[in-house]
This record gives sequence, structure tokens and C-alpha cells, in this order.
Amino acid sequence: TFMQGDSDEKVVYWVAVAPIDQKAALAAGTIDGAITWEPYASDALLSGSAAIYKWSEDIWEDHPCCVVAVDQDYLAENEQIVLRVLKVHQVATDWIYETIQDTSSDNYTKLLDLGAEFSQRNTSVVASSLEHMILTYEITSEFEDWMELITEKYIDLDLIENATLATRGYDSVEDFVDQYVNSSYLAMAEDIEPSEEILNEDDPVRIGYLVGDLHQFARVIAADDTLWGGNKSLFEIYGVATVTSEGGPYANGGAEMDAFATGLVDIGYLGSPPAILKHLNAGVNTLIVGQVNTVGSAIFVDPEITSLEDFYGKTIATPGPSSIQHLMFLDYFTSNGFTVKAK
Amino acid sequence: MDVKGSGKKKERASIFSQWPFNKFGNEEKWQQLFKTLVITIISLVAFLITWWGLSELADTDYLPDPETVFRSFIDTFQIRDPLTGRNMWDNIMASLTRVMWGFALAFATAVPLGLAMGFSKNADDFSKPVVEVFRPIPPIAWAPIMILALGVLLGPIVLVFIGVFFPLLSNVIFGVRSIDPILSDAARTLGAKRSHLFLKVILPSTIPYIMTGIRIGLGIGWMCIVAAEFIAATGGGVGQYIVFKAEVGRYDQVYAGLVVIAILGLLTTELSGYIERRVSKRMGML
Amino acid sequence: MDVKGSGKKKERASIFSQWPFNKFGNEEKWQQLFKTLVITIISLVAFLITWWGLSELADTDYLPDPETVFRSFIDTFQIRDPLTGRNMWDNIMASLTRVMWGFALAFATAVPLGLAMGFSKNADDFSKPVVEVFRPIPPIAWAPIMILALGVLLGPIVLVFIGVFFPLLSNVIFGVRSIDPILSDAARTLGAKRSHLFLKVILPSTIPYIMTGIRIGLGIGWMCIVAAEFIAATGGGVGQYIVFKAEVGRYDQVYAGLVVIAILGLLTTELSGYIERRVSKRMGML
Amino acid sequence: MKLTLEKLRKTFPLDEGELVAIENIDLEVESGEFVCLLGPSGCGKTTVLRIIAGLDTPTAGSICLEGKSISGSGSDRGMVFQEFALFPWRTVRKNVEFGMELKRVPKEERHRISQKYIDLVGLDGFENAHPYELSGGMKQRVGIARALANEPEVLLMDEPFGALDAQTRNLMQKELLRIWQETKKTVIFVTHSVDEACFLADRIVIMSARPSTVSEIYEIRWPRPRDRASVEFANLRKQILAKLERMVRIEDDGTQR
Amino acid sequence: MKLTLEKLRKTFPLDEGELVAIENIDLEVESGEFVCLLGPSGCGKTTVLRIIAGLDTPTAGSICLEGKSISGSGSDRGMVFQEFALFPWRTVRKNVEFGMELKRVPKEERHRISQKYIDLVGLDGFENAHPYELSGGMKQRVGIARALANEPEVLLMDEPFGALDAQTRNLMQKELLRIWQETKKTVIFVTHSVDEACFLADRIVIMSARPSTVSEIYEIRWPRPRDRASVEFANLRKQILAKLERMVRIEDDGTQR
Ligand SMILES: Nc1ncnc2c1ncn2[C@@H]1O[C@H](COP(=O)(O)OP(=O)(O)OP(=O)(O)O)[C@@H](O)[C@H]1O
Ligand SMILES: Nc1ncnc2c1ncn2[C@@H]1O[C@H](COP(=O)(O)OP(=O)(O)OP(=O)(O)O)[C@@H](O)[C@H]1O
Ligand SMILES: [Mg+2]
Ligand SMILES: [Mg+2]
Repeated sequence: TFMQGDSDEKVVYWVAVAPIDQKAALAAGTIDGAITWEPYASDALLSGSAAIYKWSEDIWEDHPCCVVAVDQDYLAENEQIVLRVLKVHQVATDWIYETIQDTSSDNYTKLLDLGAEFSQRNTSVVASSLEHMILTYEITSEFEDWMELITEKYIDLDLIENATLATRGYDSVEDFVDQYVNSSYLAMAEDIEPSEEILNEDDPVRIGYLVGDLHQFARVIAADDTLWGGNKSLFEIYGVATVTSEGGPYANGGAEMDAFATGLVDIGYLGSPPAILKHLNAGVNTLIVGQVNTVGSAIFVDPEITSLEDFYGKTIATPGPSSIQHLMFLDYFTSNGFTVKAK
Repeated sequence: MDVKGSGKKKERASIFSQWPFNKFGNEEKWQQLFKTLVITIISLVAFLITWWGLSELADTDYLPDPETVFRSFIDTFQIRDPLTGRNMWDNIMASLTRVMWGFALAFATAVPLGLAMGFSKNADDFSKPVVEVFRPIPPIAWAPIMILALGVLLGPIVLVFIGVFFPLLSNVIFGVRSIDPILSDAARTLGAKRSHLFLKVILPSTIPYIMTGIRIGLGIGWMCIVAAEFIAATGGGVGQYIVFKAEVGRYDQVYAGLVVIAILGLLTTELSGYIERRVSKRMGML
Repeated sequence: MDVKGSGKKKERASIFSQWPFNKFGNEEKWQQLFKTLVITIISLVAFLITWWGLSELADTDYLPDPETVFRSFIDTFQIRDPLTGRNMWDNIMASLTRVMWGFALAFATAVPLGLAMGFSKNADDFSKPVVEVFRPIPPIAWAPIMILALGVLLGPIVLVFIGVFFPLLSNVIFGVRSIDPILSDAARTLGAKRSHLFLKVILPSTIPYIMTGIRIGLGIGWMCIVAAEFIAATGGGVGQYIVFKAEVGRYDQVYAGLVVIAILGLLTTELSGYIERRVSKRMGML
Repeated sequence: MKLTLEKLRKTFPLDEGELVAIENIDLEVESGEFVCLLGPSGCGKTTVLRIIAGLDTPTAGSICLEGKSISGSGSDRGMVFQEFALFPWRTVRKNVEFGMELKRVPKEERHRISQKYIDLVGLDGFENAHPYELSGGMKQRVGIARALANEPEVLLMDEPFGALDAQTRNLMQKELLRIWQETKKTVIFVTHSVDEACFLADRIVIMSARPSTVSEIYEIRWPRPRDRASVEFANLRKQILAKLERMVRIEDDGTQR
Repeated sequence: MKLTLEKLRKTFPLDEGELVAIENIDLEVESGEFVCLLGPSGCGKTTVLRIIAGLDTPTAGSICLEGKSISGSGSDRGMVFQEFALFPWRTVRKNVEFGMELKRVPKEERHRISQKYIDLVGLDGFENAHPYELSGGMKQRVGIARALANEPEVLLMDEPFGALDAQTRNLMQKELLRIWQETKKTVIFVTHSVDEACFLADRIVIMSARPSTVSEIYEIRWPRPRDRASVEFANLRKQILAKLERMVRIEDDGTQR
């Protein structure tokens, strides 16, 4: 099935290495390549010591990646706040989209600077990242198809037990995605207008996000208070007080889901697979209410690796088994006849 | 575990062997054994029921019921994990191998250093400051830097090494220093030179202390390897198994991993404790 | 650390006080002290030079030179970290608070349980099986599940609790069992009833063992808190500081964090060791 | 107070069968009498004392104090142990006051009584010392004061001077006689030293090797203080030693390894 | 062999100043003589033995063996310790062979010699026992056999029977005399027991309390085995005891606390 390769030599190994450490691991020779998100793919590429073997869009065309998830209890009591945050997410995403159309504008320079500061990488890395990821918020039917596919793959892999769907009260994978992904809030958010008054002055919404992850650029610029005329952040303009959730920023989506579970995060930016895994396996009471980006990951490798054959016996780093990158890696190599093993 | 010097004491087992309720004849001894057995069983059953009840009551995925955990425990040994291509045996071998390497390294360095530091004041004066600089750092605190600097293979081994090294060193030094001076006096009146003293008096009488150091060190070694494998490891390992499973939310399997760790830790310390007692007895240090 | 019962021994400090080279008159004693001082300084200087040399030679970011580390160490106390908004004092307070809470919980449970298990065979028979199920699991192995189930606030505290609980419990039980039966005999001939025995004989003579358990437990507690903070922490913590810094590649600050951990560990164990010795002395158990 | 042991028997369970420590002991001790128990090692002297003190229960037989059968430990029978058995965490005064504390004797009275016995054993000035600060002889004085302060009817002493060096031992023997004469307690004193028994006792009870019975009783009517160098002293000593040595010989052959 | 101590002095450094353990000791011990050292506790008896054994160095003065000055430990002077000092991990035979192992005596000869001395002290059958399997008396026999097997000229014995009970002690004294008569060693024997000294010694050397000197020497010409119950024995005992008691009294006042 999914894991089976057709020969003993066609083995590729994986090892979990945090994206931030992958470049150094490659340089040190402990890995031969890595699958990772931006800005780490561009960073490795521009450092000159690595080549991009494949951008993720060439593996899974238009695949989804990060999403906005919200704690259901929080949503029930603070729907207005959630809508405003979603609105901000939309505005900021649109702003970035427009800004990158004109790379000579001041805003573009500012954008690069903000990205550099946030990701601790230089601006050319940020620029390259912006070219390789598609920031979006729309929940499309393609997205829902992808979510079904991902869930099915996890069930195939026994990372989600067959019985679990029923335990959570879902009839089928389709039913699960139907309920777990909800585009109606996004639609409602369209109509939100700026507000003079901060709705939740004493109770700022706690936003979770990942360390240095440029997929989640929208939140970064929305939190900046120099871009929007005056000295207010985009959140403040739309009347919400925000704070970085405790323990954040997180190293990966799994950790952020754990923070959701312990009630530290109200709204979070994270990868869709951990949102699925932890919701089904651990009952973390979240809901996916928007997309954040599609594509924008890559396999970078030692430049000597140029073809599939070159991967025989090599070791590839992934951000960890709950990431979409890991799943993509598994799928890509097994469907090309490899046996995938942990190093 | 520290144990106070006991001084000379009459051979009466404990305060309880004298308390009336513990004065048993032979048939009563069997009765008592039977009672202990019954209470033990009651205790374990109560534990399982409590576990079951809690997992039902709490209705959280963080506390699966014992049956589920037991099934996952059995499965992990039989079914290869789709993510890693390993079953639990592979993980156990991986962890054990690391512990053994780290332990071997620590043994090979701590014992000679300890003997030297215990035996020679100059060696002690010279080594102690450096040792004391490193000793208070919990071995696990080294994890991030060691795993980065030495890689996922050597890093965990070095962590185990650090964990085992210090308790072993302390025990060896303590062993050398605990030698009853009267024994070296006796050896000297029998014509022993300094090298004789070292080989024929200090070395043999330190062996039980080395064994104690080994037992304690192995306990800490297990702690270190689990922590190291949490942070990074290649080649599998029970710790790695646990984090991967926690990451994807399969908590039944996380508990199965904990059970494995418990059994492994128990086996190693029981085994080394057994050897320690045998050696102590053989060395006449009862 | 295990220490073998020493039996009665003449009051001669050690094997070395008799060895000719260690027989010093008063002026020679000062000379010896001076020599120790010189060797200690040489040793530390040699250590620093080796460190420096290695860091130059290896030319890796993973081993910054001592000066850089020292400067970072000073800075972390004065400058708030831009990522977390905390300086080292905040982190220390955070870690200390967790250790203290976990310790307090462990103390409040392990001491009564240990007294009961040591004193009453039924309590022992009942509790032992459950205790023995959990004891061999290294406290750190609980980290992923505890932090998930109990959150980033309570989770690390529970880890420290687990780490402190077992050594403390063992020492309390051992303390109760180590009471010289002759003392309870003596109390009984003076008219002591069972409750008297407990309050006036067992409790006081267990105190030094409790102190020993505290010292050992705190050592393990520090290990646990660092590991727990590696995995997850809110509100800062030295362990959290170290992982964050390792993540962003500021290895000089990682080492500064290690130095802080070393100093904290040293302070707590030295302090509890000091109290332990004072109490032991006060309790007449020299 | 008069103490009567009747058909006392004590067995200890072994892994297989049982060990008959005491076969059959009958003994009467008069009020105010000083009795020494002598016998080969392991013959059950300590066991007898422990049974009288109520620390062990006899397998058969009874102990009567002034005709009344007793069981369990009680403050009417004080005991002085060879190992001193002082509470190491208590000062000399607090050790001596232990029994009174249990009885809730008011603080001032406790203080007065403890002072009296501390003075009696010659430890004034050491009230606040801890046991570890004392020499062996001083420790045993505390043990004696502690037992006396509880005002027992009978004082049981198990090789109290066994751990002392010869000179201190001689001093302590004289002190003990003085205290005994002042307090008029009934004393049962176990010793390995024939010399000591001859120097102290009104009667010397010799126990046979295990399973033990009373083998012989010597009554000594000499006035005190006794002269160790006297011919009669030397003769009695020799006689008892010879008897004991015969027992040890027999025992040695039987039990070595 | 003749042993001469000349103007022996030994001080130990204290935190402030120094402790004069031995002021000045002059003593000659003839070849084959059995000398007992007696003296109050802490007067330096052990120190003298240790200096002779070469385990301590004298602050001043010299020790000569057959006229030749000696320093450092050596196998010509064997020592038997109060604490037995057996190597617990070695069997009886291996303990006895320790000195010969160091001298690389071939295995067969080692075996032959050790067997001889094991037989001499009456431990045949226990060759392969470990010390923890032996009683106190048997342990001390091993200690004596070990010292003898090294064939020293002088045998130094520091309260060797101090830890034994009275009966075992009497047996061991007789055994020791038998062995001494068979091997004709020079023996210096430290004891606290006046009785023991009178029973064993050719000469009894009494040391004064610290800072110590030789206070008196008693020469005993009675034949062996001696009769403890004889009048002369009792008289000598009494005389020495009185002398010692006076010393202890003085010391007691001076050093208690
Ligand atoms: N609790 C016990 N369990 C089993 N046997 C015991 C116990 N207490 C004493 N014995 C045995 O009973 C016998 C008598 O012991 P006891 O201590 O009374 O002798 P003793 O005459 O006081 O000896 P010693 O002179 O050595 O003090 C010994 O053989 C001893 O081993
Ligand atoms: N290594 C040492 N350092 C300091 N003082 C010492 C040392 N060894 C012995 N002394 C002191 O020297 C004195 C003589 O000690 P020594 O052990 O020789 O006496 P002793 O006559 O053998 O006493 P005992 O009869 O108690 O065995 C004592 O006051 C003792 O405290
Ligand atoms: Mg006894
Ligand atoms: Mg001495």
C-alpha cells in the first residue's frame, strides 16, 4: 500500500530536524537534504550550499498548507472577535498580494524588512520566499478535497485509527471535513468595518503562530503599527486587542495544537495536518475557519543530488511526523517506489 | 540513595520484628505471606480500577483506559510503525545500545579518574575544580547543544555519558576514601609498597562502590537517554517513539512507550542491583 | 549516592592521613593548603585555556570562547531578551517557582506516605505495588503526556513532583526502617505506647533521612525542570531560555544558560546539604 | 518489689523448627536485692531481661511482680542497655525526662526530678549536652539516670558496662553500688565479667548453655565495698570461671560453624 | 631479636599548637621476650606500636632492631590489630598468604607455609571461609596467623583480644602463649586488662598518662600456665590496678570536657 516500495535498495531515510536547524545539519553532513517550509527553503538555497530538488507545488500541485484554526469554545462566546481577526487576516493577505506586484514600492521594502526581522533571515531570503508561496484565505472546494485526501492518508498510515472518526461523532471522512472546515465565518468577516473602539480591551485574543514561519506573514504585518497610517496595528484598527499566546511562538503545529488543548490559544496559525491529527486523535476542540497559504515548501538537497536515483540510502530531514511536509515526503517517495524508513 | 552509616548494631532485623503483631511462628509466617499477597493483588486491582474509572470519568484522550494501552503495548512489538518502519524491539535495541555506549565511555573514564583522585591528593586537587564546574549541570541541560554539536548519533550517547559519569566518579572516589585505613596499615606491616597498596587493597575494596555507582548511574542514564531521544535521535529509540506518538496524538501508544521504559529501567536497575549485592557479598562487605 | 554502612571505625580521617607524605606539622599544613590553592588555580586556568584553545581550533559556533560566554552571561542578567521580554532573573524566578511547587507537593505527599509505609506493614503492602509500578519510569519520560494533559503551567510542576517524590519516599521509608530497634525498646521500657513511639522516636529519628531525600530529590528536580522547560514552558524558565537560544543559534547564550543552571543546581544542593549536615548533627547522627 | 519468674520458656521460630532459647527458668528476686545473671554467650540472658521488661513475650510461664502477673512493657520496670540506647537527638536532660514527658508530668516537676537523677549519677553541668558529646561512661550514666528518673520498681541492666574500658568500668561499678544503696531498687544485672558479678551481686545466678535453665546460684554475703584482691574473692572468681569455661568448651565444640 | 626504643617522642599537630602524645620513652625488649604495655586510655600505647611497626614516624628518638636503626614499615615487624584488620574479600588462606604474595613466594611454598600457620592457630578446615563467616575469636586467629606467616622478628599486638567476650578471651590467651612458645617471637602486647597482662607477660611496662613516659616496669618470673586465683596474682593485679586507677582519676579531672 502506501508505504511499500518495490526494492531493498530503494530506501530513503528521514530524521526529524527543526526547520531552523536543517541548513546547519546539511552543512555538517548529518543529512543529505530536507523538506521544509519558507523561509528555510529559500534560506538554504540562497546560502549556496544547497539546491532545491523540488518545490512543493511540483509534488502536490496547489496543495494547502497553513490554516487559521479557532478554539470552538472561544468562538461560541466571542464570535465578533473571531470575525474581526479573520477580517484582519483577509485585509493583510490582500495587502501583501498587492504589495508584491510592485517590487519597487516602499511598501515592498517595508514588507521585506518586516519579514527579515520576524524570520531572522535577510531580505533576499524573504523576497525569494514570497515568490514561492501563495498567501490566501479563501476556503475552496479544492481545499476541502485536499483535507479529505490528507485525512485518508493518515488513516492509511494508522496515524489515525479507523474507529476514531466514529468516536468523534463523524460518519465519514467527508462528514468530518464538512464539519471541521467551516467557511461561513470567512464570509461573515467580509462585512466587518474598522472600529474606533477596542472590543476586548481587557481580554486580548491570544494568537498562536510558529517560530519564523513566513507562511504566516499576514499576521506579522497585521501586528505591525507603522504600515497602516498612524500608530495602530491592523488588529487595533479593526477593534481587537491581541497578544501572542503563552508558550508561543511554537516550534511546530503539533506544539500549537497542544497549546490549544491546554487553553492557551484562542486563534492560531498552523499547518492543516496537525489541526486534523490532534483534533481527531486528541479531541482538541478546534475549527478550521480560513486558509493561510498554499504551496511554499520545498525539498532542498546537497547539490550533488539531482535525480531520484541519487536519493538511494540518503537521509532527508522533515519538521516532524505531524507536518504536511512529512506527509508529502512520504507520499512522494513511496509513490516513486521507495521504502521510507526513519534514520 | 544516601544511607547513613549505621554503626554497630545488634542483629535484630528491624523495629518491627519485635513489635508484638509481627512475632510469627512458622505457620503464621505463611499466613502473613498470604496476607501480603492478597493485599498486593487488592492494591493492583484497585490501581487498575482507579485508572479505568478515571479514564472513563475524565473522558480525555490523555488518559486512555488500561485495556487500550495494553493492546497498543502488545501491538507495538508486533506491528512495524508505518512512520519509522520499526517495531518496539528495534526501538528498545536502539535505546539500549545508546545507554550501553554512554555507559561504557563513562565507565572507562570515571573509574580510572576516580581511583586517581581518591588515591592521590595531587590528582584530586587538579581534577576537582574542573569536575566541580561540570557536576552541577544536569546532564539533560546539555541536550540542545550536544545534539546540535555532536549530532543525533553521538549527542545522546554523550548525554548518557555525562549522566553516568558523575555518580560513578563520586562513588569511586568515595570508595577509595572509605577504605578502612587499618587495612592499608595491615598491608604495610605485611610489607606492601605503594603500588601493592593500590592493586591489592584499594582496587578490590573499591569494587562494591563501583557497582553502586553503576547502579545509580544506569538509573540516571535511562533518564538521559529518554530526554535525549525526546529532543533528537536517529536509529529509533523508545524516547523517540514516545515523542513521535505524542506529536501525532496517539496517546495510547505514548503510554505503551512509558510501560516499555518502566520495564527496561526496572530490569537494568534490578540486574545491576543484583550484581551489586553479589559482588558486595563476595567482597565481604555485607 | 549510596554509602555503604561503615561499621565502627577508629577516628582516623583517611588512609592518607597516615601516609608519610601527608604527615604535616602546623606550618606544613599551611604549605599544603597553599599548594592545593595553587594547583586549583592551575587547574582552572588550564581548563579555561583548553576551552579557549578548543574553541579557536574547532572554529565552530557550537563552542564559543569563554570570554564571549562570560559576556553573554553578564548581559543576560541586565538586558531583557527581545524575543521573550525577560531577563535572566525572570527566568530564574520562573524555574525556581516551578521547582519549589513541585518540591512542596512531593514533600507533602512523600513524607506522610513514607512514614506510613515504613511504620505499618499493611500500608506498605498496599502502597508498594503501585509505587513500584511508577518508580522505574524516569520522570522525564512523562514530559510529553504531562505537559499535554496538565498544561504548560502544571505539567512541569508535576514532572518535578514525580522526580522528587520517589527519592524522598525511599529515604523516608529507609529512615523509618533504619531506626535502631533498641531505641524503640528503650522508649517502651519508659512507658511509650504506639502513638508515642511514632511521635517521639520514629519521627525525630527520620528527620535526617528526610533531609537526605530532600537533597537528592532537589538534584533530580532540577534535572526535571530543565527537561520540562525544554519541551514546553510558559512564563519563562532557564530551560526555555536555553532551547530558544539554541533554536536561534545563539550558542554563547546557550552556554550562559548552562552556567546559570550549574550555579542554581550548586546552590540548592549545597544549601540543602548544609541543612542536612546541620540537622544530622543536631539530631545526633554524625 | 519482689519479682518471681515461674517456669519461663521462650522459643524463637527458625526457618525450620524452632530455637529453644530458654528451656525453663524459675527465679525469685527479693525487693531491693542485687542479682547478677551470668552465663555463656547466647544462653538467653538478654532474652530473660527482655521478657521481664515486657519487650518480648514468653512462650510459656509467667512473671509476677509482688504476686501480680504482668505482661507488656511498663514504666514499673526500667531497663539499661549495653548499647546505651540514648535518644541521640535529645540532650541529657531531655533523655532523662523522656518517661515523664510521656506521663505528662508538669514541666517544673519534670525538671526537678531530672535534675535530681542527673546529680545522682554525677552529670551535673552536662544537662544540655547531646549524647555524641559524651564519653561511653557518661552515656551509660545518662542511661541509668533515665531509667531511675522513671522511678521503676525493678532496674534491669543488660551488660551496661560491657562497652567501657577497664578503668572506667571499675569506676562505674562503684558508682552503681552507691546509687543502688541510695535508691534501694531491685536490680537484675547481666554481665559477662565474673569479676564484675562478684564485686556487685547479692546473688549470682548462673545460667546453663542453651536450652538454658538456672544452673547454679551463688549467694555472696560479704560487705561492700569488696576487696578484689581478697582470697575469698579470688576463690569464688576461680570457681565460677571454671564452671563457665566448661560450658563454653562444650558450646564451642557444638556450635562453631 | 632485641628491640631498643631510645628517647622516643611523638607529637601530633593540633589546630593550635601540638599534642605531645609521647614525651620520652626508653625501652629495651629482649629477643623472645613477651612484654605487655599497660596504661590509661589515650596515653600513647597504640602510637608506640605504630611507630615500631613503621606506620608512624617518631618526632624524635630512634628504634633499633638488633642494634640497626629502622624506619618505615617492613615485614620484619608483624602487627596484630584490635580491629582484626582482615581483608574482607580474601579467604582465610588468602589473608594469611598476603605478605608472601607481595614477596612473590611461589605458589606451592606459599600454600605450605600458610597451611602451617592456619593449623598452628587451629583454623584448619576454615581455609576457604571469608572473614564474615568467622566469629571474633576466629578472626583474630587469622590475624595472628597472617602476621606469623610473614615470619617477622617482632610481633606487635594492639589489644588483640579487646573485642572478644570474656570466655573466648581466656581461651585465646592460652592459645597465644602456646603459639609464642612454639615460634619464639619477641612479642609486644598492648592491653587494657591488668588481668590479661599478669597472665601473659614476662614484663609489664606501665605508661603514664599523656605526655607519657615509662612509669614503672613489673617483672614477672612465675612459670606458665599461671593461676589467676593465686594470692600473688591477686596482689600484683591489685597493685597495678591501684596505680592505674590513680592515673585515670587524675586524667578524668583534667580532660573530661
Ligand atoms: N529475635 C530473635 N529471633 C531469633 N532468635 C533469637 C532472637 N533473639 C535472640 N535469639 C536467640 O536466642 C538465644 C539467646 O539470645 P540472647 O541474646 O538472650 O543471649 P545472651 O545470653 O544475652 O547472649 P550474649 O551473652 O551474647 O548477650 C541466642 O541463640 C539468640 O540467637
Ligand atoms: N593521627 C593522630 N592525630 C592526632 N592525634 C592523635 C593521632 N593518633 C593519636 N593521637 C592522639 O595521641 C594520643 C595517644 O593515642 P593512642 O591511640 O596511641 O593512645 P592509646 O594509649 O592507644 O589509647 P587507647 O588505650 O584508647 O587505645 C591520644 O590523645 C590521641 O588522641
Ligand atoms: Mg545479651
Ligand atoms: Mg590504642
